Amino acid sequence: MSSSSLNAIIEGLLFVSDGPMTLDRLTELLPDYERASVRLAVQELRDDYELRNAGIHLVEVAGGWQLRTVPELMPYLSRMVKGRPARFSQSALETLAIVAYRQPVTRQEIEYLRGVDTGAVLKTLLEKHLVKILGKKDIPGRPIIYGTSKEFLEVFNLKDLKGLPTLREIQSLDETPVFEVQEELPLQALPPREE
Amino acid sequence: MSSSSLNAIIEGLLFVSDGPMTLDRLTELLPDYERASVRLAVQELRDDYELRNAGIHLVEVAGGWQLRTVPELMPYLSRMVKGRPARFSQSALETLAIVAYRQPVTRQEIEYLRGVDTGAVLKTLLEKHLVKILGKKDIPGRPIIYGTSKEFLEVFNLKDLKGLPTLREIQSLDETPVFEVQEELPLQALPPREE
Amino acid sequence: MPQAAETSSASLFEGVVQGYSVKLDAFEGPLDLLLHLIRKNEVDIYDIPIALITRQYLDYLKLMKELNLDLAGDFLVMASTLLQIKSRMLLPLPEPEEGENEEQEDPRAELVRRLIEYQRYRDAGLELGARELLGREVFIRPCADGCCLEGLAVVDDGPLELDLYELSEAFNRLLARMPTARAHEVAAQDTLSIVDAINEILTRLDSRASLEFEALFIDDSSRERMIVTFLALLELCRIKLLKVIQNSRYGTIHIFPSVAATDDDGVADELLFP
Repeated sequence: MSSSSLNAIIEGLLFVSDGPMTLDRLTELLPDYERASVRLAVQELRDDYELRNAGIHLVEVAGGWQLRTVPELMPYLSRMVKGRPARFSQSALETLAIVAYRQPVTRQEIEYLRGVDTGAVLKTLLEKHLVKILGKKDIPGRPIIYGTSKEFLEVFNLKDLKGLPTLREIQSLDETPVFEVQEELPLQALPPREE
Repeated sequence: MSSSSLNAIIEGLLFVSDGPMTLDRLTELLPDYERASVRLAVQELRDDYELRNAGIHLVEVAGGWQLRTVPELMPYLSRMVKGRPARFSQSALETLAIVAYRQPVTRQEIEYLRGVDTGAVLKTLLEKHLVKILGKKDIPGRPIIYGTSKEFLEVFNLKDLKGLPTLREIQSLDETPVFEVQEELPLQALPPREE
Repeated sequence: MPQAAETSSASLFEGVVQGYSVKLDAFEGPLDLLLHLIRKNEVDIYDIPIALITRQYLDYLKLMKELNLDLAGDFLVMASTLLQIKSRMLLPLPEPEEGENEEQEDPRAELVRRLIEYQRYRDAGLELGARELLGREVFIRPCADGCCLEGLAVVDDGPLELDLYELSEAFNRLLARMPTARAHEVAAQDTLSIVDAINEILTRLDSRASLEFEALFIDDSSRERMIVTFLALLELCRIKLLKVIQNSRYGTIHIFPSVAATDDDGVADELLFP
């Protein structure tokens, strides 16, 4: 026991954890160690896996660390892993992108940006836990506002929301935020949602 | 891909497997490799983990091979299995939903809605401080009246109960919007004017 | 350029039809279709030949109709927007009045903004879809707990992980599997703010024996709030949690809890689990 190195302990903890583990959680589980040592050990462990050209590696995802298989093994593993692989339609990806970049965002805003009804897609994303309800917007009607979840970061292999690819810049367009003009648009065609 | 070593591939396969894997099964999954090479790779992998003094090792159990944490780590891991995020059963969620949306509500009313006994679930919700007792109803039998607690609002990150999504909004995700302009549009009549 | 495109629009349209006859519903929406037409005609998105694009757009809709395909309403809304822009383009610009801002916004400007904004998110979506996805390219351990931890019982006493959507959906499903009459009686929507008011009244009563009726309204400036508080009071009387007593005509109205203060935990166990 006393001989277990910190790296080995952390490796074991990450191995049995059922989700990405934050540095905070690791430090909490290892009261005999400084946070700085834990951080260093995690980084050493990551470099170790990298150097060994192993089949698994340690990645930073959703604000924590997780052991995952390396992408190169996909052809060997997809055969074996049960369940259908994650599939995303273009409409689901579009909607996810809008929620991810513009959160907190209402359904109406998403539909304005996409130009189509998005209820069914949004429901699917909510059911897959990729999108979650953040609360309600403090405007008349108090519409629900949506944002992306931790699972979104996990599935899309993102460290955090800042890790999202940068949106392509809009050149030579004035800076008017899109939603100032929202009223003018034929959104009224949506059924009224009064209580 | 071609560069993935057999050892790495086997490491990945063992990592995603949900039980010990026999040599037969491994060979079957790797049709491009000889059984003898697979056997050798498994042994190399085992020695690798041993030499690294890693937190996990490759052990032969029940006629197959499995990645497991080393026994020395047990004290650390047992610490970890405590304090895992609590997941909610469907019945707990349903009961909580009834209390949230229908409060103030009695146990009888909840059971009328759910159609099953709810005592145990209600007790759990009280213990988790999500539900609280508001008082007793002044009717024969003086049944207890339940409502949601302050902790309930905190867990869901709500300012007040008005922040709960209205059912209508959730239901409207399923509805196809009705477009009133549909009839009016002169689809055939292309404007005659040419530039 | 726009002129050239205009003269050959018929043949271009053939191309559209032929190219997409197999996957006519392949467009995600009107914006997707418009972007396709803009690319197809190789026109500048900042200077859309609106007559040409509108015609091709309407032709496409007509085709869908002829093929009896379900035409999403969103496509029709866009059609009316296009026609509106087109007619505004045909009107001569009014002479700018003295001292008025010289710049008139192009009728197409709003549409261009939307198209470009949409394109950004569509591309971002494609980029997201091309990442190494969990469960598609990369994998984690299937049963993280238990597998190698025989003999250790998992205690889920950690933070609560709850999701608002799941909560609402749970209630929704419950209503769905109930006979309609019963569901209707349950599905009242607007009681939530009243429940807040109920909680507030009960909290304020918590520490004292009674409360004056007027005291409930003193801090409340908003009319809506007053109504909600009053409705809450009525509800509390209805379920007999409160008693409202007025000793004399026009006298002060007092509110009493109709039950003795309850000890939360103790009472729960005793009455729930006898």
